Amino acid sequence: MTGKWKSFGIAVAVVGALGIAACGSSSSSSSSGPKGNLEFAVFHAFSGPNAAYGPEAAAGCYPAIVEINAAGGILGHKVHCTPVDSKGEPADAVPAANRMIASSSSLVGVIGGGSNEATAVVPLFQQAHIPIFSTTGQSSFDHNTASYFWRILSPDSAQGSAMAAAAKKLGITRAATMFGNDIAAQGSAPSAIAGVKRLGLALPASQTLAVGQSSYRSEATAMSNAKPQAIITEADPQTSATYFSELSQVGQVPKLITDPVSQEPNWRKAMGGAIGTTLLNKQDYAVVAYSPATLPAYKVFTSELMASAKHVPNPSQWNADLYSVADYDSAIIMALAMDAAHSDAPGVYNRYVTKVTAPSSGATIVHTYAAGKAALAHGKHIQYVGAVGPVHFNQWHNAGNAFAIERYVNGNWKVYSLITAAEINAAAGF
Amino acid sequence: MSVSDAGEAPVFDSVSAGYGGHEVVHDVSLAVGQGQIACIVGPNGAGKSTLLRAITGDAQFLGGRVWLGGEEISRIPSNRLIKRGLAWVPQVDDVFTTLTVRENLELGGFLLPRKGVAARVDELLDTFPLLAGMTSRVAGRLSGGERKLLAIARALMPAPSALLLDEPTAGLSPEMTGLVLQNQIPRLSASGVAILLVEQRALEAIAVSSRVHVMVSGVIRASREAHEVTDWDELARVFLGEQ
Amino acid sequence: MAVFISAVGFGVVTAAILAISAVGFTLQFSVTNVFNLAFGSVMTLSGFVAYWLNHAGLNIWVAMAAAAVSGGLISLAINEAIYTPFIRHGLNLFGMVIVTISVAVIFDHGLQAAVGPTFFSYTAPAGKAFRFADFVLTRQELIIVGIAVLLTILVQVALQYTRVGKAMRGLAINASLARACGVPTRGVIALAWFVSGVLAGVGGVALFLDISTFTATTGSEFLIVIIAAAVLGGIGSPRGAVLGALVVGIVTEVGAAYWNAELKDVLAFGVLIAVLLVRPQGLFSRLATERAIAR
Amino acid sequence: MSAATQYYIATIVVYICVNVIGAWGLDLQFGVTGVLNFAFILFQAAGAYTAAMLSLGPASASGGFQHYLVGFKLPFPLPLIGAMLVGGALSAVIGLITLRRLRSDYQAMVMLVISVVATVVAESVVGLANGSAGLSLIPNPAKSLTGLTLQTQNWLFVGLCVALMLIVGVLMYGLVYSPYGRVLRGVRENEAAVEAMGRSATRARLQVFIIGGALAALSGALLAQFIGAWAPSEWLYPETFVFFTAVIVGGRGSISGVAIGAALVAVGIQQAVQYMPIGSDPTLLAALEWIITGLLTLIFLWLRPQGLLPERRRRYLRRVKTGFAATKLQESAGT
Repeated sequence: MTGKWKSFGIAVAVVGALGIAACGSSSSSSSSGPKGNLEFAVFHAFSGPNAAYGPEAAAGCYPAIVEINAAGGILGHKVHCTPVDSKGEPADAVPAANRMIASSSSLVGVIGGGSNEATAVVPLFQQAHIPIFSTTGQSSFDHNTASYFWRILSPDSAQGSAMAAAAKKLGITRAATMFGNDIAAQGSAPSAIAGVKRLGLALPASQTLAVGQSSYRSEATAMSNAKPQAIITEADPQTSATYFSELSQVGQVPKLITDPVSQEPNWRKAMGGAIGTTLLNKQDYAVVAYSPATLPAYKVFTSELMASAKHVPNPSQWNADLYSVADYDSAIIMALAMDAAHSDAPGVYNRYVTKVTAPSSGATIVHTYAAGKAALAHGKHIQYVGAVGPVHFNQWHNAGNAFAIERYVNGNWKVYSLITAAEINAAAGF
Repeated sequence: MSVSDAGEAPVFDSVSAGYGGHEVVHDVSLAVGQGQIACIVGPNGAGKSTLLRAITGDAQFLGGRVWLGGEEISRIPSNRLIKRGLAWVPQVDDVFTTLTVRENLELGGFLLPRKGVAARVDELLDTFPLLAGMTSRVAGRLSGGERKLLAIARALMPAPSALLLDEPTAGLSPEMTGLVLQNQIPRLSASGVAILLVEQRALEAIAVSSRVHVMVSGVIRASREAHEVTDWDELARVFLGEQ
Repeated sequence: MAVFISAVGFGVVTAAILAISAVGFTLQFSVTNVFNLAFGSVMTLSGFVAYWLNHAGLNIWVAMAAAAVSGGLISLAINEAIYTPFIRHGLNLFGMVIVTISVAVIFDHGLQAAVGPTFFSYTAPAGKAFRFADFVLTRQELIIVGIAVLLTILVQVALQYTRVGKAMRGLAINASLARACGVPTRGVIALAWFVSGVLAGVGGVALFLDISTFTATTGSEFLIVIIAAAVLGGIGSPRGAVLGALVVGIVTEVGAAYWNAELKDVLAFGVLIAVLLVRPQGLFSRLATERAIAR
Repeated sequence: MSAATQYYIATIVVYICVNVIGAWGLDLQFGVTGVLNFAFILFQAAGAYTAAMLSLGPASASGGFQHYLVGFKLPFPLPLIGAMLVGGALSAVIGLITLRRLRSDYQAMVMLVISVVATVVAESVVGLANGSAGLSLIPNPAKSLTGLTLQTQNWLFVGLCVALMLIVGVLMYGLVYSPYGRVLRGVRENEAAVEAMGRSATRARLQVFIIGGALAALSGALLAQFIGAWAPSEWLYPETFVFFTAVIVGGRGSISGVAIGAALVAVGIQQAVQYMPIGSDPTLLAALEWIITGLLTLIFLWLRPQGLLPERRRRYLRRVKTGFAATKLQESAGT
């Protein structure tokens, strides 16, 4: 063999090997699990800067399938969760989504699509007629027209308004803002700042931080000098930890009005390490979707979460994570919609999502899959009131939540105060 | 000449050298007497510098043996040569350009006992008074001649018994060439150092040497006592490869 | 004025933290000619060594010392096991840059696979705060700044006045001549890798303490700022690295105090690019110029 | 074949085309001429943003949820051409800063820093290209053709990408094997000889920097139009490393080799890893993907530095292999 042909041979061999690897296992992956199983994909970032989003969503999906499978599955089928890595960026998410759609014939629904990749992948799922329950906060979906897109949690803009309303509710007259310039925080920053002004509160400082810097001492000093009674804040764990640890060194950490990110274990771990858990728990007022711990569905979620330890390492860390809770509800809602439609075909059951969640007179209120399945079997209409509370989808498939201020007391999140729709509207200028 | 005849001085015995496995210098044998200057002259590309570089590890040593003071030094790591008494001054990159003159000398004395370094530096500054006035100047800023003097002084720091000089006058002004070739080098050999000199300026080199080797195309074509070289026509013929 | 003074003061603190690593990076480059992009991984790995010891109950400063040693050993091991063989194999300068980035990628993602995509913090109280007008320093910061000053002076003095320091500088500019002087180059190079790793270890722990939380990739994320400081000061010059770190630190803090917190990085990098336009060899340029790194 | 499978295959083909075009741009710089452009991904991003803004309408028209500099709503193929022009122009500016006076590995460092600066600017100056959220709803030229099924539109775009890749490939052959290509290889092998022939090595470097930048921009433009979104998270500096691995694995300076390398490394590894039977932890899979990329680079540099399909001119390759050592001091220290 001459050198040239030898090289060519090597090239062919490598291409071939990759090809065989791909073909050989694509057949095995589509036949993974017993025949007739259904799959929920957890499509989120499992790597890269937002690698914590994936495990967070998985911690919602696995408890749901425990609940569903314990009740005999959907229409006789067992359900699986399949984690798929979007890497938190569109360019990697698109082929990942397409591969997932193409390679899995039992895929019936998607949980995921965060702010980083939702705009790129939602059209793909729309085209493939697969429902996607997204936790993106981006306002580009506020008037979404994709019929397979569903959003349980309020968009970032509403979150920002709710945080401003919370400041007023807490009797604060001087509220500063500190937001990271990352994608998640930038969604809620404008409405929070506008809300503070609109509600007539003083805004002594309004900071946008470049995330991931080695020091924010000057910014922290400026904040300390502005002497706010509270800081309305959202930033990634790293930035928050660095900033507040430096703020605690130059002055006092005032009340913190935070968003659901502050219920994520990573954020608490980083912030607890930075300013100490005692101070954090004392000052943190988390503005989150209203889901009283007394909700029956929430109790089911936490117990099923503990039963998911096989797939969810250290499950208890997620039990207060609003995104995990919302993703749990997403899976249960899809399952109930399939039962209501008597079909696991995504193109069919998608239309039933609102039918199992919308309030209507005569509807049986259910909090678990088992109860919903039983009620449907008896020919009743149901309304699922989930672990995040009631889910009312509007014409754009957005479900606005009621907001509450929660505090971390004795190892649990406790509702401290409810924020009414009127209060939020005042902050949002509606 | 046999090994024992040479005493302390270096002896090359059928040395071959080159680069990347390609032989440039073939079967060279020569010796330098103690306190004497031997020069290798020859046309460009004859392999003169390659011969020296093979010893110092900058070219490949492909065969033969080199002796110094009765010990073989052919293949020992170049940083141990100085321990055996062999110092050298390369043609280019001959000083540490980012270090001061004093630091260059101090580094030259890396192997000397710590306490003796300063005294030895002073000794050499006495020998090279031109350098004495510029000890804190950075070597990269020196003129060509000053630099070459520093390079030689640096090489002399550990008081070597033999010194290899690779075209020490390349690029120097005529005055500096005179200073180095006619003044400093003979003084060194007078102090007992065996010097192997590779030079382009054949006539000037022969004038200060005791023995002359003419190298052409990687082989020694002729070896003469310097005072025997009277027939310049013969030398020219050898140079041109017409023996 | 008070704002300005405090911003400069904070800049010095930031600079001190960056300088430890920047000196380590630049020192190793000057002696070995290898642009080691795995330097950030060494910072992280030794940062984790300190983390495990710290959480096993060890005092943070003792853990930092352990991180220093482990950083030195990791750095040495990477060179002996990977870099030197590649160089002997005949790989050229920029081939080596690619080798170092490969090593960084393998280390960072290997570590992330092992520890997970989560955040880690040392347990170390910041200690008493010392206050001068707006300028506040905690005991911990004071110690870090002290360590930084001590280490950079130590490196500088060692390079300037000790025999092995001079040998290192000589080796950096002319290795073959250093051998002619009898310098055991292999040993000195190993020492340079070790010292650089020690500084990476200390610099990593100092940085992670300062930013108060870190992940498996934090070292590499901050490496660019460290390189920027080294390049600004003139690569290969430890003094330059300190100066570069000071410029980066002070510009970012003053920029944050007076201009726009979001763009403070842009400001610092803008200074770097402006300097490179006028003076590509950086501020302290001797080695860069002599080695024809920049003309 | 199901629609989903078709779409998946279409995606893979588009990604291969995009990466091959990009890798050729880098190969021209790194493989052929020896310029170490560690800011490469920045030029791909510049092309993507330019194409997006040239094809999007004004920011206020798209619902007002994203902010960007301009929106011209230009028809195909103007956004692609504009992207290449901007990519080339940006390359010229950065090339003038870095290429003239810095040694190759030092250029790499400086460009690495520039790449990070650009990300920080894009994230911080929201008005430029919508900050860290990036641009979305970027029009796809094939989808503006009405009366076609989605499937047809998709294959139309695939056809566009393949056609552009073939055109670029033909141009690459013309360029690399022309007398000018010899000058470029000369710059890589022996700068002094090139200068002695009266050609400016710096000018040649700058030229390939610009051409390569334009190709990177073209690849970015196609990618952005295909996925419809572009954000800073897509062009973090480690992404450049993937292109370098593609060129090294394929064969520096070899046009067909680099095409194979790009397909294997930039698309193949990612897809193949997903099918590996090592459990279903996606975090581990992603880590594995990077580790494989890193190991592949090391293995090829060690065992087969000339790549899978070596450059045709073996004379040069021998020199590459035995060429000047990085640090003679380390090399000979142990001898």
